[in-house]
Amino acid sequence: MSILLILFCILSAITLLTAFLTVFSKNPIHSAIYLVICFFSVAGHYLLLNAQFLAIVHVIVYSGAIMILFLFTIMLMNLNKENEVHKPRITRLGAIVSFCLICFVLILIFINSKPIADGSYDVTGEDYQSIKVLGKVLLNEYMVPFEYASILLLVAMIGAVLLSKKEKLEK
Amino acid sequence: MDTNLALVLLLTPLLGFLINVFFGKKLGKTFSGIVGTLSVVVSFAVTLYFFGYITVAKQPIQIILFDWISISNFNLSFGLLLDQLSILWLLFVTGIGSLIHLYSISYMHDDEKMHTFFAYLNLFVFFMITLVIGSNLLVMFIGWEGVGLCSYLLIGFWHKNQEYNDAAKKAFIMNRIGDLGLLIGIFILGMLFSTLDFTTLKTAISGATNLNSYWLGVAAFALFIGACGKSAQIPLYTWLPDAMAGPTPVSALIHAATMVTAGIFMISRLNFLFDLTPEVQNIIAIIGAITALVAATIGLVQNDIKKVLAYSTVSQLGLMFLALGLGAYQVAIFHVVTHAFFKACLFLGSGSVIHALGGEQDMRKMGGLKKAMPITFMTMLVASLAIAGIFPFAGFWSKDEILITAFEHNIVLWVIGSVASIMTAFYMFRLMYLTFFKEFRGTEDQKHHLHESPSLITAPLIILAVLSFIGGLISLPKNSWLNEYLAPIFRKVTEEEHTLGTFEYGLMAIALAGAFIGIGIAYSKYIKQNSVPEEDSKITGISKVLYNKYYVDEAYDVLFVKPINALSGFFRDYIETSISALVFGLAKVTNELSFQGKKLHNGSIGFYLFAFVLGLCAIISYLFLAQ
Amino acid sequence: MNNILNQIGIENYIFLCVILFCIGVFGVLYRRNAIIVFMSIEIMLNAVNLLFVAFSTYHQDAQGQVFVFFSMAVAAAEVAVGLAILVSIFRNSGTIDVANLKNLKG
Amino acid sequence: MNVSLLLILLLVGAFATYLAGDKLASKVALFFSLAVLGCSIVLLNHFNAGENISFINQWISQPNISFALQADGLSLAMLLLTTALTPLIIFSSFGNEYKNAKSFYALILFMAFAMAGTFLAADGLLYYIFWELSLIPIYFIALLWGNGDAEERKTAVVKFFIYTLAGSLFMLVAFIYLYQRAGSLLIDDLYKLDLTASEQLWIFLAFFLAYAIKIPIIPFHTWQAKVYQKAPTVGTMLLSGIMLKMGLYSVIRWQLPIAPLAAKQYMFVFIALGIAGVIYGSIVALRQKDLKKLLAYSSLAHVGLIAAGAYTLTLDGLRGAVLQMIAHGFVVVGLFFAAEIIFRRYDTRTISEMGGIRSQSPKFTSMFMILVLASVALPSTFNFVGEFTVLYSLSQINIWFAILGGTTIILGAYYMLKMFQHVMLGETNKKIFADVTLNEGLTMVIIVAVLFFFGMYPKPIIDLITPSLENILTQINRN
Repeated sequence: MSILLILFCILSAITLLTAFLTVFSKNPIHSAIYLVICFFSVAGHYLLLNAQFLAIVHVIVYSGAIMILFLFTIMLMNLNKENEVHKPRITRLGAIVSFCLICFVLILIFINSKPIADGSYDVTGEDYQSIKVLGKVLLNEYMVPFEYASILLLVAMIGAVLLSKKEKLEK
Repeated sequence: MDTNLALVLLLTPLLGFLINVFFGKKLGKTFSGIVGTLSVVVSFAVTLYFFGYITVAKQPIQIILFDWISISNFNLSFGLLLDQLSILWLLFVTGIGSLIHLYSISYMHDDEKMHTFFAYLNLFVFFMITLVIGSNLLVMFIGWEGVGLCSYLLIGFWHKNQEYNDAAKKAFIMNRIGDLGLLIGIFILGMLFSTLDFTTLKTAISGATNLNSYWLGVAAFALFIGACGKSAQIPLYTWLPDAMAGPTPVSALIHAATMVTAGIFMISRLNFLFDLTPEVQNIIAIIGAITALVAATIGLVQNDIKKVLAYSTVSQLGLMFLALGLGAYQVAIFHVVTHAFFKACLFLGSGSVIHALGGEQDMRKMGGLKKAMPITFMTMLVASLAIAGIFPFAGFWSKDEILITAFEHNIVLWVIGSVASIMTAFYMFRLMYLTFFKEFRGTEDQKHHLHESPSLITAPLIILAVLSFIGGLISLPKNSWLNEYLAPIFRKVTEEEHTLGTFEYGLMAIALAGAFIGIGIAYSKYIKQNSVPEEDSKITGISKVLYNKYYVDEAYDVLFVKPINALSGFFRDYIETSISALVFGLAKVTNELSFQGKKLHNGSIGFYLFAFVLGLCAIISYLFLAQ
Repeated sequence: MNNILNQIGIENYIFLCVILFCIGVFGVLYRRNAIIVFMSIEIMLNAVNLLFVAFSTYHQDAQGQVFVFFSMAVAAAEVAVGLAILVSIFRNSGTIDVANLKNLKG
Repeated sequence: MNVSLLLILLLVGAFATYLAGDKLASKVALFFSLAVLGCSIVLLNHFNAGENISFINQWISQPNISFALQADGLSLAMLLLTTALTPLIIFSSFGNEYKNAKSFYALILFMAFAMAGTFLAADGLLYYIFWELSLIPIYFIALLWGNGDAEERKTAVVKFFIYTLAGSLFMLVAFIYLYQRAGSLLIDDLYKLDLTASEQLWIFLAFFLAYAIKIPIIPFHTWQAKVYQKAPTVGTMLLSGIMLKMGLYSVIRWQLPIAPLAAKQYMFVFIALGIAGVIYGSIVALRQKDLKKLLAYSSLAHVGLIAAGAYTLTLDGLRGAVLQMIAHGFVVVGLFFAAEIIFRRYDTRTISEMGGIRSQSPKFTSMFMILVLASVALPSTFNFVGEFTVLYSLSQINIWFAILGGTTIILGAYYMLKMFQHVMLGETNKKIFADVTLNEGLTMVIIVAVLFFFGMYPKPIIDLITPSLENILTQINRN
């Protein structure tokens, strides 16, 4: 058992646990904090896979921007109370059923599919995930989607502003 | 020339009809009557011309006017055929028709719709001529249905009375049942021989070697059903007594002398077909004999003067069918002719009586009219003697020939025919005694108004009485003009029927004796014992059954009319609604499904997502696991 | 160069991602709080992103990572707009309980 | 000069009528319908002279759809029926006042346009479009100008609309399938298709559903009586006089030649259905209380016989069916008009409230009588020619069919005479029955004259339709 595998196991445990806690904790603030931890562990996975740039971006975007947004929202709404009524039993049962079902189906597919890995993986030796390479791919091949993404973000920003603005006519 | 004359013959009654329909009111009563009568008289005159022509030339005249209907395997043209048979029929149709038109001028003078009456009569004559001179079965069928229509119109002439309308409707529908049979017969003949033309049909049938006797028999039987409907044979006879709802001249013309003989005409016309189907001939003979007997028994107890005559007509028609069934077409036709004379005379006479009594038809309220109406009495007496078969009146000769023929074939048929004849003699003289003898039983008011009818009424009576007297001359046993005249139409008769031996004389004597017995019984009962038929409510026993016509009408009502109406109600109320409900049910199911489906859209995002997950799983499993 | 997957194995990543994804699904279905539901969605997105990166490594190809960028951009936009919607819903109806948001009911 | 002119004229007429305003609408409509009648007679002359009056033009290249109007004897006969009945129907409505008359008359002309198109179209899609197009005007006519309770009327009319539409959709499916196979929907290409027996059966059934609902053949008839009762008389005339014939015409033109094997194999079933319709319709008609409903069921019986004739696949059957279609078109229009004439005076359609009209208006009675007689196929009326031919063809298939189908002769006489007796005869009615007006009389006289003329001399029509029917018959018997 290599160190990497141990590391992977620890990270995975953190990821799953925090994800689970996110879903389960009653207080939204706690959920948000667990989610941050979860994101960090995912970033750790990225680092493990040697995708440093992505890891950094992930931390900035998710742990930074998105989670802050979440926390702000929660606080804005004053939701840090554990006032959530539990769903009826049937709904919870449904949630558990679908959880198991989708888990089962996906894993079954994976097991059923051709064994893709026999333990040996190709190593081309080529650089494929340095910032330089990524930048080239992103701005050559994916130029147009990239621009679209920027437009999307702009539109989302405008939309968010517009939506959260208080309507004056309401008076 | 012949074509034009034939058209004149055919179309003058139609012209008379049109004039009376469109200008009848303006013409006035008398004038519209004259127009109606003249148009038939013209036809009669033309018929006389053709009669003269055919007796000399002996060649039938065939005229094709235009193409009518196309059928895949043959064309039907609108053609006319004037041969011995049709001209004979034309003679008495237009001849008696003229007389009855003449009679009607006076008889119907008080009716406000006299022009309509004459229009219908003319239309009837037109259709009757079409029936008789049509050169193929379908043209004959035009006339066949047309006379049925006119009969409908005339029975329901007094249309304010719904009972009369019912009678008219009944007549039309009963006729139509027969017509369906006739049509089926026509179809089969068309299929078998690819022609409906009488002349070609005759050559086709007589020339054919391997005939399909089964289909031929079916065709003949179907045609016979048609004849049953029109000529009021069992089981389709019940309309004829009801048809007496029409004005009396109509009863005389349509329901005694002409239309009801159409069935006999048709069978005689197709004699070559019926000759080949002995089974059907047997059926015809049996049905004819039974009809003769049954109708005669009913006639014994009827009290309505016209009903007695109606049943007598049915009975006589039965005798004619008996003759037809035995293959003795000439004999049947002979009886048709003599019957036309004396029955028309009887009907017109009864009309005269009814006229004098102001519409009274019940014989129980007549009596003693002999003195008041001598001419009517005398003429009716002659006709009654004729129908009873007293020597030497016309009926004697014709009826006797039928009975002799029957005797030669089957003694049972002869017995039935003879019994029917005795009964005929009885009920006819019952009628005479009740109407003309003893004291008048009507109201005082009627008694004051008793009078002999005007000459326009009596003149036709006299002519017809004379004809009833001498009509037998056309076919005397030794030297039959009629048989000779009709010889080209029928297959050569090989039987030894005209050898007059003691045997035949014996039969004649028996028949004559029978007639006298019938008259004698009537005499002893109504003159000697002076009895008058009882009130309706007091009639009991067999006579009640007879008086109610064996309850055949009621039976038909229960067997056919009521079930069909019940079925109609059932269809209307249940089947219709249930089919409709089925369709609406389909709509309801869709509606209900969508309503239930609506509930799925309960707005709960969780539920949507759950469904989404399930769907996703299903799709993924299908895509990846199904192989 | 050494491939990290030689030591960890792609299967482990797949199992991890599947479970993570399923937790996300579970969260969406289980919770009534819209914010938590949102977070669960983010978890699902992350699971997918992680799988992208793992396969990017597996195939030695940058495209997978590029896709993760886009997915992040979309996620960011989605969160921004989604939270804005939530805020306005909260403002209008005073709750963000998804069980109460049944205006779509047919 | 070709047949597209007729369609254009009808369409222009519809617009012109709408623009003419309420006061002039009826007259403009009459003018245009007469112009179309004249035009179609001219076309008929051209056709008889051997000219080609068809019109075929590529319409959509992908998919391959043509604007094909093909006029042969059969189409022309049906076209003439349409163009002759339309002015008659418009003329008959002159005695009524309609609100929003311009739309009313425009819809009538538009409907005539659609129906004429259906009779002419030789391309499947075009035919389908015209077929469905004809449904729209009658829907509005029945819904907006109908009589009786508005809610009930709506139910009946919507049922009719959805029912027929649903049936037609199956036809569309069949056409799509045929297009897949043939790559074109031109009728000649469809005739050439070699379909297997099972394919033919499905296509036959799909067509049958559409036509059986339209004709209607039992048990698909339940829309009929109610709609006839609720629609304004003009609508009823259009429906029964022409629109039903669309279904019957389509059976002959489309269904039988495209799927002849199925037609042959299941001939007995469909003949039996037709004949069941005859008997059922006649019996149900016996005890109807509403005059228009009674006529509706009589119509059911008659079209059942026509359908049975068409399904015999013999020349006689087809010819008889077409003749009977035309004859029935005129008779039924006449009968419904008679019902309308009574309604104008008595303000009722219930038979029990009528009676005794004969003493009040002998003229009307005579014409009504003639129509009744024509309806029961008295020889020398046009209906007899058709009915005789159809029954003859049935007897060629099986004599029992002829006997059972022939019961229409008896039952038809029964219910029609019963109706006549209760409507026209009996004691003079207390209500006043004004004598027929000039335009009522004229309409009736024209109908009666047509019936008698062709009853005695049907040769022109027989000569017109026979060649095209023989063509269709060779198509049916091609394999």
